[in-house]
Amino acid sequence: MSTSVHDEALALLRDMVRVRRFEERCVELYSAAKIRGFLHLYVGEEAVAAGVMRALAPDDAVVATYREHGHALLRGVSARSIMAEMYGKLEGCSHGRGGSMHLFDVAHRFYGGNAIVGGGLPVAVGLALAEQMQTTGRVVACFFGEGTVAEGEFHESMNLAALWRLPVVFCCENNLYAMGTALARSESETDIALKASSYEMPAWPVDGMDVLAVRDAARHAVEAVRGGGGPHLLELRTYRFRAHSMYDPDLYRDKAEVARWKERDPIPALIQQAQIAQDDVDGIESDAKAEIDDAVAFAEQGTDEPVADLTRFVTSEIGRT
Amino acid sequence: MSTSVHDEALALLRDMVRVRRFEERCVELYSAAKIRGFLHLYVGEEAVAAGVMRALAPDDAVVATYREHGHALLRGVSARSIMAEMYGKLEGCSHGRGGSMHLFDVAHRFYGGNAIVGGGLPVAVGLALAEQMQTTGRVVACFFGEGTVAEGEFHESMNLAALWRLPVVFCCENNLYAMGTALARSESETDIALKASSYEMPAWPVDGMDVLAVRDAARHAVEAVRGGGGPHLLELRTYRFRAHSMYDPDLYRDKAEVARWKERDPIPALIQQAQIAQDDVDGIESDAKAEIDDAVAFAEQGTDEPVADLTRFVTSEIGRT
Amino acid sequence: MSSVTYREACRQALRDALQRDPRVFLMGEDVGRYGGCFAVSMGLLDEFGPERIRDTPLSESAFVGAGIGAALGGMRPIVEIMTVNFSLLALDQILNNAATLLHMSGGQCNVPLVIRMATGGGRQVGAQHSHSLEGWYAHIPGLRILTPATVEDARGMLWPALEDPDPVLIFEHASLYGASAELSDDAGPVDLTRAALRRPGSDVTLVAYGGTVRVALEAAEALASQGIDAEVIDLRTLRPLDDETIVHSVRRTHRAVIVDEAWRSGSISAEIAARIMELAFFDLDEPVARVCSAEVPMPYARQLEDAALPSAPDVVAAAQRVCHG
Amino acid sequence: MSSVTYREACRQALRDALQRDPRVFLMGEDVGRYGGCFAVSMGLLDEFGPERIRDTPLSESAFVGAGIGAALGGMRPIVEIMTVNFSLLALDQILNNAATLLHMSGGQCNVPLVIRMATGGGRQVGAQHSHSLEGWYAHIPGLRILTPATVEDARGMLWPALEDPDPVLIFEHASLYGASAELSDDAGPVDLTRAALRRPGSDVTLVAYGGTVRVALEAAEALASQGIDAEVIDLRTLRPLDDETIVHSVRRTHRAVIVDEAWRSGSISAEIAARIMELAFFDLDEPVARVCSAEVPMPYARQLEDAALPSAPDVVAAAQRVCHG
Ligand SMILES: Cc1ncc(C[n+]2csc(CCOP(=O)(O)OP(=O)(O)O)c2C)c(N)n1
Ligand SMILES: Cc1ncc(C[n+]2csc(CCOP(=O)(O)OP(=O)(O)O)c2C)c(N)n1
Ligand SMILES: [Mg+2]
Ligand SMILES: [Mg+2]
Repeated sequence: MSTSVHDEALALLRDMVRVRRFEERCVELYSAAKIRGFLHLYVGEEAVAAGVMRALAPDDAVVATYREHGHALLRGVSARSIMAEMYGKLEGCSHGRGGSMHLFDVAHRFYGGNAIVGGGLPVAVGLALAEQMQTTGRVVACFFGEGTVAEGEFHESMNLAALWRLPVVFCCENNLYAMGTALARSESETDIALKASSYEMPAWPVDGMDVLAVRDAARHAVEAVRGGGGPHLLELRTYRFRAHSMYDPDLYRDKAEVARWKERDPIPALIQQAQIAQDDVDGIESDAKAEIDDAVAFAEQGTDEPVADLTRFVTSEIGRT
Repeated sequence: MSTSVHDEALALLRDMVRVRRFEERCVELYSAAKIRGFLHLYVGEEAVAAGVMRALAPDDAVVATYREHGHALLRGVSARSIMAEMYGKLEGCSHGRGGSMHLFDVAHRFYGGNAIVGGGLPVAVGLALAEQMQTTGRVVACFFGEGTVAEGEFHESMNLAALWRLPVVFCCENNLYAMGTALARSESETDIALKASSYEMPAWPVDGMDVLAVRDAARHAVEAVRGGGGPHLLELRTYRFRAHSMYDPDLYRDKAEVARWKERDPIPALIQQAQIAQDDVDGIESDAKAEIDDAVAFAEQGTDEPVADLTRFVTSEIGRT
Repeated sequence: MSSVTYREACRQALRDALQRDPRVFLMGEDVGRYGGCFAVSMGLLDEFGPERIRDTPLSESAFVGAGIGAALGGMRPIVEIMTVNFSLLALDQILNNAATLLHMSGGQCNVPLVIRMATGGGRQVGAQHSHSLEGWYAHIPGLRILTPATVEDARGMLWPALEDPDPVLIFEHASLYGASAELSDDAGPVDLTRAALRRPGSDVTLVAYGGTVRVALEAAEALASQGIDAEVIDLRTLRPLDDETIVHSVRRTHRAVIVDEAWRSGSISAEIAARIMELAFFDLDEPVARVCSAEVPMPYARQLEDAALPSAPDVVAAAQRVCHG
Repeated sequence: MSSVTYREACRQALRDALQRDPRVFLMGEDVGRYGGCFAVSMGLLDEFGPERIRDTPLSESAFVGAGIGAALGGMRPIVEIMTVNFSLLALDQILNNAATLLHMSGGQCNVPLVIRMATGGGRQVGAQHSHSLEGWYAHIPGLRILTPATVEDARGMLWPALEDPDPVLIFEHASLYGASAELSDDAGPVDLTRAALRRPGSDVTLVAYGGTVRVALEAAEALASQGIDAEVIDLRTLRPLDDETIVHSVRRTHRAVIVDEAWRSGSISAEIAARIMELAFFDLDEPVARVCSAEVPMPYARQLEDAALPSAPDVVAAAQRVCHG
């Protein structure tokens, strides 16, 4: 393995570990009632965001769902501002107004944090339309789950993007479940990549537990899209190791199934595949811990927005931009 | 040609002529301000409804669109009650409340007359669900245009029907235009039958200007559906000879294109193909004229519903059925 | 009598309906295997099987429309939309089909469909998951809108809703599921037509529904200690509104405060205020007051959400204003 | 000055915006080749090309959402939803995204989007094509709701709507497109913040908007001949409402009638009535009256549709009642 390849593997490992540890800390903080509301974790799926984000340029745009801590973090939104957001503090990336499901950071072109299933897809299509009309050469990455494929907005958005050859990469995170509903109980045809043919859109399935495979597929797709090849769909096959949200008793999955998937945990898989030394792993782990400790400390010292400001952000405070 | 085959051709011709002449009379009546509101004509597309209706049993259900005079008529709803409806009379099949776009006749299991593009599809799926749960062996035929395929409800309905293997035949009337929008400007993939593969649903294209081909395809599909084969999609390739509605100046189509399609008029085509004698044609024509004259006379003598009854039919007058 | 939660009462009502009428079935997202997003239908899949407890794909428009079709086809569907926040995706089916088919067909196509959904804020789930739109839905002719505020109504409203030949929407306030109350073991259907007097009083009428009934009751207690005797009306049904009960009360108290969790402008509180004025103007000593949610998408931060929602102190203050001018 | 139709005024406004700002584009169903369902955008495709006059597939949710995204991405989209009747299919995008993104993002994601749609009844197009929902939309925080009732406003409201950093919905009453009026050749942007006094008067305030303004004006003429001097206010903007102009008038006339084409219950007429009561209760001699549409899906039959809609005689009768008790 060349140095640069090894360095990239290290970087991807760092990405995944940061997300994993961040999510685990969130669980603790939720139990301690520091974080409230809904909390959807990305544990097990880290390779997807890690691989895709590496394929994007800094000024490409990202649209994600309520399960988006990892996407925000790997997009460059600081752990501090994400954690402060989950604490509901003024220093949060959404000013404490959004919470876990609504992380936003326009400076990093991170457009949320959408919690209506399917609701982000048309927005991503529109962002891509803006890029196209302004000939920026930028690309939009849009994340959503396999359960979303049943929504009408998936269909409408795929068609519109393909019809107008818009620069979007649709990243379907197929973790096999939408809350408690298994894919086979929500789709008559469970091959998601195949559905892209209805729109004449290139698409293929990717092993979403293999971060290198995800990165390669995403690079391929992003390049094609940026080159004017029209939208692409990636079906990233993955699994969530934890329940849908903190409210979910997780009664609908076979423990053995979960255990089987955990054997394919993308973090040890990468360590093994890229032969990453334990020292390197330890360094990454301690960096991650330090980063998250710092984020928590930052959030703990965050400011509660005064109640007098309640009705801010309903309409813009500035004039036309 | 055997007698029974010839008889069937005659019957199909009669169906198509009845619709054609009915529609033509509607144009006159619209000009005379007897019919108001929107008026969408089926001229040119008669082979589709004629062929499909022949394949249905009397207790199968039908869901159609705002372009549904022909469907209602061939389903067995009387010309009288349809015409009276367009006159807004109490004797109309919808009590004068619906008008041209909202013909209903539950006795003939004709469930409208839906004027929101795509709005009828979920309802048809639900009717089919009711048939399945009550194991009636009945089938639901659902008509809609190719423009409808872009709507989210098309996608959701196809998936739900296929997932639950419901007894629906989706009849897509591909007349190449949705108002002024040509198929190629609304779908990235213009092969509509192909889209059914996203749902693992059998589908095929049919020459919608050939009433015998439509009938055969519909019989095949209806039999398969009734036999438990799950929903089917027929893409019926046809053309409307007239404008979208009476408001449409029809500026978006090439006159030559319209002329080319008129050469494929399903009525003369059938006369020729089935070698129907001029006498028979004349008889059918005069019967149709008589039927429509009678319908107009009936409508002319219809009753205006008293204004005092305005708020009827907002909630049911009877108790639970 | 036994102590029953609102959630259990909803479940009992479902079980009862499923047992009584073979045409009844439940469908929606995660109602089966998962047991319902709020655990309302937990256990029903085992009891009634997948034909009658149907998990649907994420396709709000299609499965609500399928409920309409199934109702037309002779079934008695109960469609669960997980929460009101997602119901907008099915609004075309609700307004243009469910509420309209009877009329468009000249009386032929009644739609005996029940749609249940969770509603309301207060759980820090943010701007897309905290809507209170039941009063907004009450604008639509052809619908009946129910807002059970008590365990008894959670238990008793479903059956009469299913007996209604026309579409009924039931809004269950998500923060009520855990509330419990004594319920008679043979509790059953309740009358839907009348608002309920939850607390008699003579000085001011507090009008509430769904999630705000307990806010109004709490305020009434606080007011009592200040010598103001508040009457609390639980509307129960938002469409059609029971004008008579409201006006009857206001004629006696001469003052009214409406407590509504919806955004103020265009909320049903406005309709109620307008009707009180239309029907009892000369009985009023003071203008009708409204305590509603702030006109802001729901913020995540606790202190902001608390401030956005109508609270008992807000109601107390409003009642004091109308009582003392 | 020249005589211009409402339709032409809408078109001039579009052309002007497209010329002034390269970020502006129009998209919707049949806005291009067909020239717009109501011929509003006729000719614009030739003038501005298919990049800026975009025909969309029948996908209301996707193209409205795409408008939101394009607005976030630096464009100034004008999305046409053919009629309000189809807007329900896009309501989730409008409410949960367009109106909410700014707030959820803590002020980062303003959505400078304009959505135009035709609204209203009166053309015998039946229950699914005759909705009047602009007042209903006015319930949603984060939206600005415009209802141009005059040729001048049809011409002048679009540009300031595009200048608004937040989403604006413009409702054009379909029955107005053919109406014409004199318009100055250099007519341009109008102020959006104030309601307009369309007719001064001293005995009763008639409050109207969009399609009902001419009904109110017609009623005012009839009332004048009966010795009742009616003032007519055209709200122009339904959110935010210009309380001041309304209250200022009612303080003088002591009587008000609201004329609203929406179904009565939960219409914006209720909000206006409630506000008048809240802000000017002791100035009122009589309860505020409302003349609205009957609460029925729109019937096709002419005489029934006529009866369902608010008419000048209805307004006259209501005004007489509030003036003579
Ligand atoms: C329109 C809508 N319907 C239902 C929900 C409730 N809900 C939230 S997440 C979820 C499951 C989504 O599954 P999927 O798209 O596979 O994403 P995953 O959670 O697996 O990442 C559901 C049903 C919602 N938020 N929006
Ligand atoms: C949801 C919705 N959007 C737009 C319209 C306006 N409209 C009526 S018919 C029509 C074209 C539909 O085309 P298609 O489905 O191909 O059917 P066709 O009219 O060709 O039979 C449109 C856009 C509508 N009625 N409903
Ligand atoms: Mg999933
Ligand atoms: Mg068509």
